[in-house]
Amino acid sequence: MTLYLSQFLHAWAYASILYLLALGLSLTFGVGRVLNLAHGGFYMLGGYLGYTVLRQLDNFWLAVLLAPVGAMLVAVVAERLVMRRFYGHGMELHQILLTFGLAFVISDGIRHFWGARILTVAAPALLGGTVDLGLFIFPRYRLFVIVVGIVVAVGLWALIKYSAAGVKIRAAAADGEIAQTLGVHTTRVLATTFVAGVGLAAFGGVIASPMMALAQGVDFQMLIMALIVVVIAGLGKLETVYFAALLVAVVDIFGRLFVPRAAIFLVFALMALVLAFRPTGLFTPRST
Amino acid sequence: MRSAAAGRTTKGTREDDVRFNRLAAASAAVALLLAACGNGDDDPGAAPEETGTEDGTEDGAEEPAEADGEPVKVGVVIMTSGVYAQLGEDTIDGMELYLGTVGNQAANRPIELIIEDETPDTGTALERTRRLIEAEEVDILSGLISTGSAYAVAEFVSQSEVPFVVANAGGNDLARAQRNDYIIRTSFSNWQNNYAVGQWYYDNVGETVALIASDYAAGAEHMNGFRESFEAAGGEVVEEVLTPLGSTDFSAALGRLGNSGADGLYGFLAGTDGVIFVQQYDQSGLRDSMPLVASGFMVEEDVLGEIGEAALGVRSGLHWAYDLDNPENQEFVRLWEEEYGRAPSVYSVQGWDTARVIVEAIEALGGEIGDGAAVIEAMLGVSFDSPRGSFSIDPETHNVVHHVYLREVAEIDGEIHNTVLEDLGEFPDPGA
Amino acid sequence: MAPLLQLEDVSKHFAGVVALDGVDLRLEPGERHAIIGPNGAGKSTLLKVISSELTATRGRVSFEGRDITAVGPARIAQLGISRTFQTSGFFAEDRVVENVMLARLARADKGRWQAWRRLDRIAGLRDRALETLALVGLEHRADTPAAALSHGEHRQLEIAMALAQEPSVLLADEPLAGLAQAEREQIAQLLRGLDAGLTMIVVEHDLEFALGIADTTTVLHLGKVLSQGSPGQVREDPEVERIYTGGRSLDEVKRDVTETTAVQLRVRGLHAGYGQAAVLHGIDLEVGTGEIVGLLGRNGMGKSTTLNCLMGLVSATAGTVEVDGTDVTASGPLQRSRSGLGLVPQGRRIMTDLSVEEQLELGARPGNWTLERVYALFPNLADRRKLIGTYLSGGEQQMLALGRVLMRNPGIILMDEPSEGLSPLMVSVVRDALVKLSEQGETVLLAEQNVPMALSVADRIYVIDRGEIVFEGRPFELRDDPTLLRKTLGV
Amino acid sequence: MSADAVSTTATGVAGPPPRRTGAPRWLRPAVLTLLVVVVTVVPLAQGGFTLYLATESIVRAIAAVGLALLIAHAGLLSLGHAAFFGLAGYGVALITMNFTANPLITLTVPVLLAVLYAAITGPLALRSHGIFFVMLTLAFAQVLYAVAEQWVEVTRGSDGIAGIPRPDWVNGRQSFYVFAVAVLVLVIFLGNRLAFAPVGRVVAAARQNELKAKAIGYPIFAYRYVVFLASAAITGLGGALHVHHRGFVSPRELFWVTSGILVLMVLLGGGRSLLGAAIGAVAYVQLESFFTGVTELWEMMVGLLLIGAVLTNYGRSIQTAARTAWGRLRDGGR
Repeated sequence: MTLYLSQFLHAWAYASILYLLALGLSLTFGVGRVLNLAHGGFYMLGGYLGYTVLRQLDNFWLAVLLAPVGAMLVAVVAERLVMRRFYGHGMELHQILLTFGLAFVISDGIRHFWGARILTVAAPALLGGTVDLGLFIFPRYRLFVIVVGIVVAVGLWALIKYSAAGVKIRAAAADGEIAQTLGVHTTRVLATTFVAGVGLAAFGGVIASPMMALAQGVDFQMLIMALIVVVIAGLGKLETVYFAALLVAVVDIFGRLFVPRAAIFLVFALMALVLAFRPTGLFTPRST
Repeated sequence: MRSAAAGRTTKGTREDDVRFNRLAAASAAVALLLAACGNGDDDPGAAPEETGTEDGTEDGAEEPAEADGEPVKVGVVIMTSGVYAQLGEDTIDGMELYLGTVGNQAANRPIELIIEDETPDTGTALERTRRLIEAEEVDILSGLISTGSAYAVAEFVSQSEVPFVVANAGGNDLARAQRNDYIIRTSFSNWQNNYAVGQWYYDNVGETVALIASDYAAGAEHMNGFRESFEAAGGEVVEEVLTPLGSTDFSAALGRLGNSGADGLYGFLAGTDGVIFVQQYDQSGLRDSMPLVASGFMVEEDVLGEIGEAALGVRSGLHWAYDLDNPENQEFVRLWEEEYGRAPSVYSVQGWDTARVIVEAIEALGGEIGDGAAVIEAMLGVSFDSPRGSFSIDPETHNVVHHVYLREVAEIDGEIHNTVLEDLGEFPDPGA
Repeated sequence: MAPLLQLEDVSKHFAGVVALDGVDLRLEPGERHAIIGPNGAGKSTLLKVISSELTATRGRVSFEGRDITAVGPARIAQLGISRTFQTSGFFAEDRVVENVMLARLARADKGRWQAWRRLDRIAGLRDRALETLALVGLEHRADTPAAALSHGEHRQLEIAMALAQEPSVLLADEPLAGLAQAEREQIAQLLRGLDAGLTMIVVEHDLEFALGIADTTTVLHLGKVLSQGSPGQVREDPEVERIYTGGRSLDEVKRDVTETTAVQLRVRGLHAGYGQAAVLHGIDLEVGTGEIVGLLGRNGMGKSTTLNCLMGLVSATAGTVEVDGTDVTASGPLQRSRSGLGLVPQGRRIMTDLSVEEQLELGARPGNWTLERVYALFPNLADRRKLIGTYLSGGEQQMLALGRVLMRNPGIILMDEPSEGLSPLMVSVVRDALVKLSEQGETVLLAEQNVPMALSVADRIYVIDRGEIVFEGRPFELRDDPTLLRKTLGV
Repeated sequence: MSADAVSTTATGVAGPPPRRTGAPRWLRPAVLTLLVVVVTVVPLAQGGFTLYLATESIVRAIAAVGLALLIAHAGLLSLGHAAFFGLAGYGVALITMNFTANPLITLTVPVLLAVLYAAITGPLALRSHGIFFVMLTLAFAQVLYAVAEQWVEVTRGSDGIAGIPRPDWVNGRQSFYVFAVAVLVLVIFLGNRLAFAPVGRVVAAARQNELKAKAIGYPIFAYRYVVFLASAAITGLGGALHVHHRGFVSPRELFWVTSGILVLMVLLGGGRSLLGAAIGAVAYVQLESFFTGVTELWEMMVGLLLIGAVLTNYGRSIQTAARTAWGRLRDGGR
């Protein structure tokens, strides 16, 4: 029993990371119709930038702050030079190919600058070590990650729901053309969400780095997981991402607990089924 | 990339003109292809024309290179990119370090290293090997980190009868089912180092163990090597967890291990997985209840820095340790650190030994290395005192025979290193 | 004997909206039937239901006695019911003749699954296709890519594709829509000239043409059959008059327009279109401050295109647009909306996931229109302020669409078919709103096909026909000229 | 839209190539046969590594041609063709190691395997359009990848299966090369027959205007299914020969990077013709073998090539393909 409880907590922490990653992916798609296959790359970039900041300035919180900024700068360049030309309908497949290429570039770029060595980041002192939850002891940092996940989830939900920016975002997503006639700078909104999405991914990368080491291949690995989450949540839907992430994480973790080999397979099967029978997402009623 | 060895520069130029032609060819191909899709004809059969033309130019350019036979060309296919790039780098540096001590020559023939990136992809590794043998026409082949690649290359190598010195890949079968007349191994077999630890664990840690390993061939070999001697000693394996390669989260695995109630853990996880595992093991709080004993590579110098404090106290068996107390090792470490300014790893030692085997074989043959079989014969005869202790090649298995040491990760004047606890004795691979 | 094609009590609902409501229809072999009615009457939906592109929510469609309600479009064509599309339906990359060949092959019992012989090497296929092309007078274009054809030729091609299938029933969906005069004549000719044995259903806004070609007629209104009978009867039927003129002709608002208002919007020689289809052939019009100007015309005449072009959603191929004397021709919708243009788009285009209030405040700019005043103007919105916009009724959505533009305090309001698909009651509500606006001194350019509604509020009228302004003047001048009315507006 | 349509028609994809002024009828066939001969002979003459690389190019070109059939004509972008490529590969490995090395078996059965998998996943994937199709194909390929990685007993996990015995007709590298070239020529030929026969023309029509294609009476799903299977078969054949050629197979053959590279090959070839794809594949293999030698940043090169291909609207045609594919989605999605 305690095993299941602790495993669930672990799954939850894992889910929080997936959430941060998938959220950006879903946001970018929901608003800009851009399926950003380079998302995993930006996640990884965030982690590595964080590592460097930490090494230079020796302050975890600065790393958490600066790494996303760095990644977003890269995103701005990419958006300006490449993505911007391919917004709008009929461009989805271009976007896929472009971001796919971008993914290669980023992952190889990272290998070039940081080398292929496995890098790890230590949790800040006050979050290190473990806490005794009575039934079992649990890494303190992972509890922190869970909290972060919840905070971001609530914060973003509020932002989208109540802030003026949120309204603009929803408007642009709903009908970019008309939004423009009502004075919404749609292109800027799209660009901003693209960059913001990247920011979230990079943020996830830094937050995750003390939990999981930085190494080659993490980007595609996490991208696939994020894709699965987003698909299960329903492309472009934000409210459901958190639960989808939790579902995927639980399936994955408990899958590995009981049938280690079939775990990945389980997750993929889940996605394939959802895509095939509920393309609009698991939590949304079939749209007519 | 880094300190240029005489060998590699020459290789540079030689490569360059080949490259140049290939570039020309490639661009020609592109141009042609542009034209082709301009008028997008779909008539069959025109496609292959590319291959013809550009391979023609490329090979034509190589003819003159064939003439000189003077320098000994040693092809090294090894990871210079990817997760295991560090292993490759240490190995190459080790080889160059030794070659430096003998003036980059053997029997008055300059030794020229031609390095190709092995890459994690076996296909590429195989392709590069072919290039070395068929395009560069190397006299001796060495390297290979990945066992998978080693198996793939083995068959082709024996066809072409080029002597091949495996500098790392530890798959047992290279000394058994896949044992090959043209291949020797100076590194280790997965079985060797782990078998050595089983008995020790039973005597010093406990009678039950929970095993964890990366879910691939080598992982199983490491695990079973240990299991063999451990069970022979009367121990019991109470839990066994295999995790997919490239796992980033081991909480599930740790959960099961923790639940097993074993006296301790023994495991081998490759590369990243190992680093992440040890850290999460440290966080999981199992440390106190279940000491971790590992296959040496999991906590070797190349990853130790990254695991950091978390690795302290982890014990492991391997055929070398940083503070191994013998004159060769002290000399080796000194040379290495003043040359490269970083701590050597077991891969450095393997590189060093590999180079030494090659050099001494050439010496023994007086430079007459035309016949691959003869070269292998000479290599089997080589034996010396290596930084890892006594070193020789078993003529039966073509596999190295060396001592295995039980080490513990400890802090040696501010730096984290493996320190020797005990010499477990000499272990050959039993072979088929 | 059973009729060739029969609809019994066919209804179609889209998410609550009733597009078709209990439609009955009998077609005898060789009969030519016209379906007419104002926008939102459900004409196209009816065709889609017959061709099984949509499945009826209720009721039954039968062909030669057997039920074809839900057999799917492919099967329908197999049975011999061919359809031409409202918007171009052809394969742009393929050559003209190949389009026809594909259409023909679709009905051939063998050869459709040929995986070896090239399409153009299939015995006789090409010749037969050329024959069909000759019928519609396109043989000379046989080997040009379909995309390169003119708009009119595309229609010819489509008809050729339909004929190539040797259908027993031909469904023509607005065959004349968006064609220039000369092309219209040609296509009309072509359709009239078709083999008398061919059963045909024509949906068309051009009443002259529709009534001219038809043996029998169905008049649809808001999804219901208003009347059925011979063209003659329909012509005389006052009901038909009424629905085309949107109910009781509204009493005109008496206003004296000061002739000397500054010109706020000036349009000169505006040309625009979509791809091959040129829709506007040189529009000139002016809107003065405080004026309400009506832009009348039948469907597909270019009303919406004009407004979208003014808003920058459709880019002009020639001509200029000036707002308050500054040329905005080059700028996009965003800039135009900032320079004071506001569009109430056709079909309202209410945004999903935004509440009423959010949509109102989305583009809000300081000015005399505030949330309070908009709510005062449309009390319904005030009650539903927290509701998601798309859950509103059609009329309320129209109010919202207008309200969110007002909140921008625009200089000029472009209104596109505000009465479209609304019940007469709602129409009058919208119209009253317009009256209030004019009292507020707002400037409005109103595109309408509901003539009386427009006439009753407008200070000046432009009539657009086939992409050109054919009349400019005061409402009464138009009202007192029935021949002009009938000719340009089909009433 | 129309503008592109015109330009792409100008590329002659949609119909027989436009007559080049003055070129005598016999010229092109003559030149082609000449080329084929040259292509076959030169690497044979060179032998050694050249021959190896040439074979590699040809074999992968075959796989690319399979994907091209889907992208160029049906306008369906699959990021999961690695599935067929790798599955057939594993088929070869397992059959030769456990049962027989008879080429009749080792070439047919694996291809059948690929087709079988396509037959199972096809209906699910073809149900959806555009992005969803891409992700479904991707997912189905990744599932196989996971299996290959996990099912160590059979697949030997990430090590892959090495030392696959190579039958004489393969071991004689010359004979194998000639065989491969022959297969490539045959595949392009057959592929084009299919593409320009009604079946191919119908899916092409559906790519441009799905609604109309249905309206004139074609069961589009069925047609797409057929082409999907054909595409899988060809790519599978490529995969099978690939393993024969290299003598080993690993999960990497099933990884989505492999799919991506296949797509890149097609794009390099202009994305609109089978021949183009073949040339693209050959060019890719050459470029790779060149760049990996001079720089460690090969993956970055691949990425930049991909981006470049789209940015410069390489051969313009990709755009229409993608757009019409998406346009179909919007119409069909209703």
